[in-house]
Amino acid sequence: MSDPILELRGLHKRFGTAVPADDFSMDVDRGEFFTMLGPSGSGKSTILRMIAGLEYPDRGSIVINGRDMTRVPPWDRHLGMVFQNYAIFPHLNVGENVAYGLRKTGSSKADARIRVEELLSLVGLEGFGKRNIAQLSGGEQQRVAIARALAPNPSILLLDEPLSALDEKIRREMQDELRNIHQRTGTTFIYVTHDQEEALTMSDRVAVLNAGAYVQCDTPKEIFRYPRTPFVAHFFRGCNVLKAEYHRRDGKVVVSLAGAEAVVDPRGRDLSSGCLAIRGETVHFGPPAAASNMALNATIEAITYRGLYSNYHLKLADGQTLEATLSQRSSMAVGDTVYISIHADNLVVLEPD
Amino acid sequence: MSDPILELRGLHKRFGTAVPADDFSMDVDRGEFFTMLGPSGSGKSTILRMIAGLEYPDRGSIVINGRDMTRVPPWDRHLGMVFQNYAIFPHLNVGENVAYGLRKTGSSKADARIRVEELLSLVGLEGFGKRNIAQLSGGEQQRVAIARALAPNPSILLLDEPLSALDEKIRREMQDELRNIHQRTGTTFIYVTHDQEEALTMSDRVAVLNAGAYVQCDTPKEIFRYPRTPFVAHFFRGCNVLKAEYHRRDGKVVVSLAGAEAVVDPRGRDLSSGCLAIRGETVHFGPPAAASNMALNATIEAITYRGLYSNYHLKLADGQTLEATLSQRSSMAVGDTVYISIHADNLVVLEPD
Amino acid sequence: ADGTVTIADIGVGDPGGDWTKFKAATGKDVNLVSIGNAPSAVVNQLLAGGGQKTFDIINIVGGMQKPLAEADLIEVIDTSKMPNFAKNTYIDTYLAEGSPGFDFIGYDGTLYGVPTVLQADSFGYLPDKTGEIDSYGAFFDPKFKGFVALEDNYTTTGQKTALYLKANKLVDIEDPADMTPEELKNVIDFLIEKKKEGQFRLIWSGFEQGVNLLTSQEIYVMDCWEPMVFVARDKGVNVEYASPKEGYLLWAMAAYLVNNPDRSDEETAAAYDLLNFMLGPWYGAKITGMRGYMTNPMAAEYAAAHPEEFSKEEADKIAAIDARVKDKFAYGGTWQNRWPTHVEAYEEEWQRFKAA
Amino acid sequence: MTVPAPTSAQRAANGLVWGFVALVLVFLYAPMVPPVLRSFAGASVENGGLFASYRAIFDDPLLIGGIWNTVMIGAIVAVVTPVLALAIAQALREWQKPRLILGLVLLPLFVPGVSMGVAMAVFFKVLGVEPSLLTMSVVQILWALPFATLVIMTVMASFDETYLEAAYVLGSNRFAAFWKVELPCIRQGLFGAAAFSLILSFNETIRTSIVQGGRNTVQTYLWSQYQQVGLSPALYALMTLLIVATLALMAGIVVVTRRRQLP
Amino acid sequence: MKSIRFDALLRVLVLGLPLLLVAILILGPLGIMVAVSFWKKTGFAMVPDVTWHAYATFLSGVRIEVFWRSLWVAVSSTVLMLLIAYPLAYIVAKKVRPTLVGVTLFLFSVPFLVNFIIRTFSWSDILGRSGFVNSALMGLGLTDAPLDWLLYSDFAVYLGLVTAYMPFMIFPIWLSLSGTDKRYEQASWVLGEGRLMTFWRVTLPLSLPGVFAAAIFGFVGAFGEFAVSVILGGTGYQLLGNSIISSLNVINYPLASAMSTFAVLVMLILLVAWFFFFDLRLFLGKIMGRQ
Ligand SMILES: Nc1ncnc2c1ncn2[C@@H]1O[C@H](COP(=O)(O)OP(=O)(O)OP(=O)(O)O)[C@@H](O)[C@H]1O
Ligand SMILES: Nc1ncnc2c1ncn2[C@@H]1O[C@H](COP(=O)(O)OP(=O)(O)OP(=O)(O)O)[C@@H](O)[C@H]1O
Ligand SMILES: NCCCCNCCCN
Ligand SMILES: [Mg+2]
Ligand SMILES: [Mg+2]
Repeated sequence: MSDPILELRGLHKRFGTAVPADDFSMDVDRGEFFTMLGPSGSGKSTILRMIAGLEYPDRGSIVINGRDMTRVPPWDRHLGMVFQNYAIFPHLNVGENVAYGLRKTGSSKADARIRVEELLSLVGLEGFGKRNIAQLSGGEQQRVAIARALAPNPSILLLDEPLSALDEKIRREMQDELRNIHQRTGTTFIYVTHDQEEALTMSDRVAVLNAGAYVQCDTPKEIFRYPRTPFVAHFFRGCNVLKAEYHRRDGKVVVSLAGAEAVVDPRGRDLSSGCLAIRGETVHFGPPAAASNMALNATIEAITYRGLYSNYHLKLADGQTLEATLSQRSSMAVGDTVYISIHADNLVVLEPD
Repeated sequence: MSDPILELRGLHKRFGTAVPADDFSMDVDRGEFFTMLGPSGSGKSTILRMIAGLEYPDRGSIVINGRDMTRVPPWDRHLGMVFQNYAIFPHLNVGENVAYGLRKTGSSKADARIRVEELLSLVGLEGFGKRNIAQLSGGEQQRVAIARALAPNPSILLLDEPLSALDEKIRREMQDELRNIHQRTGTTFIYVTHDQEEALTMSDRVAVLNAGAYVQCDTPKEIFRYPRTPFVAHFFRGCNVLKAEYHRRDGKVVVSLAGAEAVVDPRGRDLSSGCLAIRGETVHFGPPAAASNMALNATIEAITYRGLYSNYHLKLADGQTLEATLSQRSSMAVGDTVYISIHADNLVVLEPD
Repeated sequence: ADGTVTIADIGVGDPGGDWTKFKAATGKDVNLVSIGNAPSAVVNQLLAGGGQKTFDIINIVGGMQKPLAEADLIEVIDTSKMPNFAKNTYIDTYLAEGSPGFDFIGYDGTLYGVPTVLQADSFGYLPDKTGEIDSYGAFFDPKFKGFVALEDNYTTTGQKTALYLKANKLVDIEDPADMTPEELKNVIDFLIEKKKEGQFRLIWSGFEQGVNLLTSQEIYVMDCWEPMVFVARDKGVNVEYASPKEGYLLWAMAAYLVNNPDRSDEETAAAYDLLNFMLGPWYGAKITGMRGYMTNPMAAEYAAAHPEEFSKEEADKIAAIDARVKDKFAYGGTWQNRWPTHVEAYEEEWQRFKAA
Repeated sequence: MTVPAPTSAQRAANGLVWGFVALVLVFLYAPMVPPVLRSFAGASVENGGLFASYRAIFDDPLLIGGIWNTVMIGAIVAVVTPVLALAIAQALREWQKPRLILGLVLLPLFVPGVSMGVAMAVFFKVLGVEPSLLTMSVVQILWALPFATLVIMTVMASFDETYLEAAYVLGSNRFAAFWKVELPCIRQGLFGAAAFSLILSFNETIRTSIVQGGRNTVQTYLWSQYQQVGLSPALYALMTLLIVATLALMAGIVVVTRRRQLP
Repeated sequence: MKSIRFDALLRVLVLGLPLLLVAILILGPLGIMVAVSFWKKTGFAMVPDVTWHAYATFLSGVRIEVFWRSLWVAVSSTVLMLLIAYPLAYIVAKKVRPTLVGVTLFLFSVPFLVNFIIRTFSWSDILGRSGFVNSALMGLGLTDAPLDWLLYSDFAVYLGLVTAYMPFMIFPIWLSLSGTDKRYEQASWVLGEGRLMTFWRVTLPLSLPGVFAAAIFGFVGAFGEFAVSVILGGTGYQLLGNSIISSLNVINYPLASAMSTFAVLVMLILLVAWFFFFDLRLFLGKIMGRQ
């Protein structure tokens, strides 16, 4: 299945010294929920804005639905966009906001009214049509913004950190809502967030950006479990990046860390970085279940209580620290020496940044 | 140890129809890191502002350091405050901002300069003194705001969602920084957040607010593990609230859920709500380790991948859903019937809201 | 253009907007535009402001021919196109070529202006406060210190002061109407000295202000125009217009034909018709009655003979004004010089006086 | 911040504050009183009754012409200036050259009035433009433009461009987005600019008089009358009418807004 | 489908043409003025030339004194007007109920509908020796004789200037006061500074952009004024405007132009100082786009 609805080819954009897109290429499939993740200033918004036509690339092309749209103004692209601060028109009421984009589609007044009702109920705001914008809570405003963007039936919906202003509870509700809407409408979503959990939970694919280029683009599970570089690894909470040594032995790749060794699957990666990633929750306390696991002794330096889980700061023999995550309670205490093991599959070879 | 630096007694405040403080009483101990948590509009900011003197209560009193300060204007309270959007003076540079509150303390120019340097290094901004505010990143601004608030050596520092505008990475760094500063300065912190993890990680005590009153006020561990009402329970991610029945048998309280039973510690709570809380990570897959555990059969309805852990949506015999959290990988799949058990200590009796 | 004659006027020449008689006679309309009388206002309008193309006639206080004619802004007047010109005996009497009065309508032996108003100025005073006064010396009399107002105009105030200084031999002045820079400097030094002593309450400018000064009795002695005294008397104030022994300051208003190369012969003819009308008896009577200046010899007679147009009261007033101005001219004085040889020195010195 | 029950010191301070406002208003409105009195005084009243001066307004064709021209110019200035100012503010935002554009627009403020009038007049002459309502309007527009621009800019300073981007993405082109989104949001600024322009037009004399050509405005007429023959009571009556009408309009607005607030 | 080029072209036209028009209308006359200031005056004719003669006349005569006096009057009256306008704007911003703000601001501009000359001239009825104020003072027995300094004096000129231009200054100050975030003041309170010091250290500095716009409004008004000085100034109060008009009375256009050019230059220096010392961003806000 390769039916790209959007193809970005070699996009380049510079603002003074900032280069928010640097030879950026990417395909998004029809109906996909595609997420861009990256630190502040990495170019996420700029790329989204180029797709929308709010900025034009200095070089490169943007193909939407097979048509080159690189230099087409935004009003002729037929996309939807949800802005970070919603940008709901303050002089219009809820219904008028949602209906705003319908004029262009040539729908009659009556049709438009029906469509507005339909969308308001889709986002759970039945009967809000006449409300003033000032009377809405943050979560409600966000839903209006989504309804407004969806009204003209865009083939692609762009969302720029739509949930970042919301508090955690509404945020979780809205995440569910967005996924629902995605499924129900079949619209392609291109989503920008800096919240890794949001990215992992909601997306079909995630691209991690750094300085105007993506470092890795994969399914959430893949990118989470097998980050490609230290940059990606650091980006996900709970991932340890450790200095390690790689050798080839009998055609296999062996990693050695703090005196322990294990055969790892290099996944075709360049070994020159000397870095190894281990996710905290893959650290098993106790003897290895299989010989192929890596087994180590460590001392508990600190335990941080984090609600859902606790973090165990483990000091390895070579002085490096490994943070292990444990959601179950245990009787281990600071100062204890523990025996830990990690399944070879969870030893992730990292390429250089 | 009861050495309250701040006593709030029966605070009442109304704005039109909103009642952001409703007979609110609370003590904060000297040197404590005290956090208020609650949904939007629950009155957190209003209470903080009353402590600062930016609002006056309609009724009730505020005692700081043993002195009644209820009607004292803010400039005579000698508190520090970090505003949500920092409110750094845009017409002053970093050093001038930090020095702002020192005029009143009567420090000489030279002393002030030394104090500013000291504070800037405390917040990790050595050499930033001459910088313009516009040249600072969000995280840096936030640290300036903290340094400014700390400069006059306030006995209490009020922080109103100081981190909410930051992205996750800087946010975690800033959390560590704040805790450090708290420990190093010994200042009492009163902290407002809507981020539960932040509240749990950083605080000595957490109060959960609803509609101008607190529902529960306890240590993070306590409030997290033993929420008092469904409201508090819902407030923490991963906590299941289930309908259950309570009986008294042989002077003990027995809870029955989906046909299974267990003796629970009611912790002196009112049993009339018929609600039971179970945290997702306390659900153990497999046979009970002890007879006192509650043991149940359940079907896996869905598995949500959440990065650090996965959520297992378990359907119980009585049709209720229980979400269990598992950070380790497992081979269980949707549709499987599983045998689960929960330690009696993790069955939490809830009072009515 | 288009059947309308446009006249720029300082307000004196407006017969209350009533041009029906002219319209009836010629079929043309009149468009009157109010402008200021200061040379700056006049010259700006004509030179910079496009007035040359807009205005057919400009009716201001005369004596401006030199700058206007040299800059080609006005045309030579052809008296044959105005039957009323010859009937105006005042012209020969007071403004004949070769006499100083001619400087108000002509320049270098050529006629550029049609006289529309004649007057002889002195000053006003409040006899109740000052007693009878018959000399410009009142301006400088310490008795009236702080209760004297002068006009903000170097060619009137300057000249009246010069008259006084010359008559009293305080300063050597050859011709008070056309002083040399040195003479001027002495006059201004004298004024400045008086100013510093607090002799003057203010330097006024504007008819409305002048009247107000008299009616409010803010000042007792005021270098002013006679019509202000009329208005003040109407408001019940006892004001006299002095008959100074040094003589009057004589002047006239002139209507100039604006030099517009684009104007058609027909339009020029219409402009002459209007000039002729303004030399006529009805217009003269109307202006004398409304504004308080002498106009032409037929005015008083016409008013008396047309009771349906001028009430007995009005006719009497017109006759009285006419008679009084003639008396003043008979007593004589000097002619004001609106454009003295060293006009720039006048201006500069006056600045010095005002800024002192 | 809620104000606690006022102490006597605070009450005194409040009294001082409102007393100050009242005092300033007294100074601003004091000069309105003599014209009102003069409009009812004078000889004509004995002849024609209390409102004789008011009727006289209509008997003075020059004044009527002046009023008409003043209204026409006022209308042109009040409409064109805000529109121009808006275009300039938009250009400033579009091209991000604030110092250059702001400096340019503010320039006419710095030229003394007479000189600006003369310079404009000469400029028109060079271009071959004859004096008319147009030249008078242009001169006044340039005078009002800096004020209007500053007012509009202050309102635009709080209009977020994201609203425009949202409109673009929803299919509105630049013009439609401006018309349907930005304009309604910055309306207040345009009204403010129009009011400023109208007031400046109503007060402009010296620049206008130089390019007036064959027309009077109330101001040029009045200034000439003031200097040479005195002001007629009709002029005072006209001013009185203006004040009364405006204050009545304002009272009306207050009542309407009050009523709108009630439900 | 419209191409992007067409859109850009249209934008240049729609925004550029008005700007171009305005630029021509401003710079054209100004250029003429500057050019004329270098011309030579011979009799009534002016000859294009490049001579400093007019400047020399201006700078060596009494006129430069008038210029400095004008500047002094403008500066001092602007300060005076700010001292009145600022508290008024502050009161409107902080003390007047939001629904009444519009009306209150309007109340300050109603007097402007009355002709400026009449308004100015009115003061002589109020302040003259037999005017309302003196009658009242003497009627109340507060003074024996009329106070002469009320009219035809510095006092009267400043009063005339203040009532003529001060109201224009309220609006921009109000705009910037009502636009500043209340939290800055609150932050200062919590840092121990009371109302007065908070005003001095926070409110005032943050409202400076509006103060500067206001100062420009008031300053240019007072600096270019000619009628107030003539009507209320008494014994020949000369401001720059009067002096320029006077030079035109003898058809000395080069001198008038030189004075004006000099004035524009001085003002431009002040403007550049404004741009230099104040962050325009504070004034232009979102017009300047993202930071
Ligand atoms: N219009 C602009 N003018 C100048 N610089 C810009 C502009 N837009 C973006 N930039 C710069 O380009 C870089 C990338 O910006 P962008 O907004 O795309 O980042 P982002 O990944 O969306 O960051 P964030 O998570 O903070 O929203 C930044 O350095 C930014 O300052
Ligand atoms: N000055 C005010 N005027 C009117 N209502 C107010 C005012 N301040 C607060 N409120 C109302 O009081 C309630 C509590 O507000 P408060 O700001 O204290 O909530 P909060 O808990 O801080 O919420 P959030 O998490 O959204 O910041 C809200 O309903 C709010 O609308
Ligand atoms: N009353 C209007 C006419 C002008 C006044 N003349 C002044 C004296 C002579 N120049
Ligand atoms: Mg972004
Ligand atoms: Mg809050």
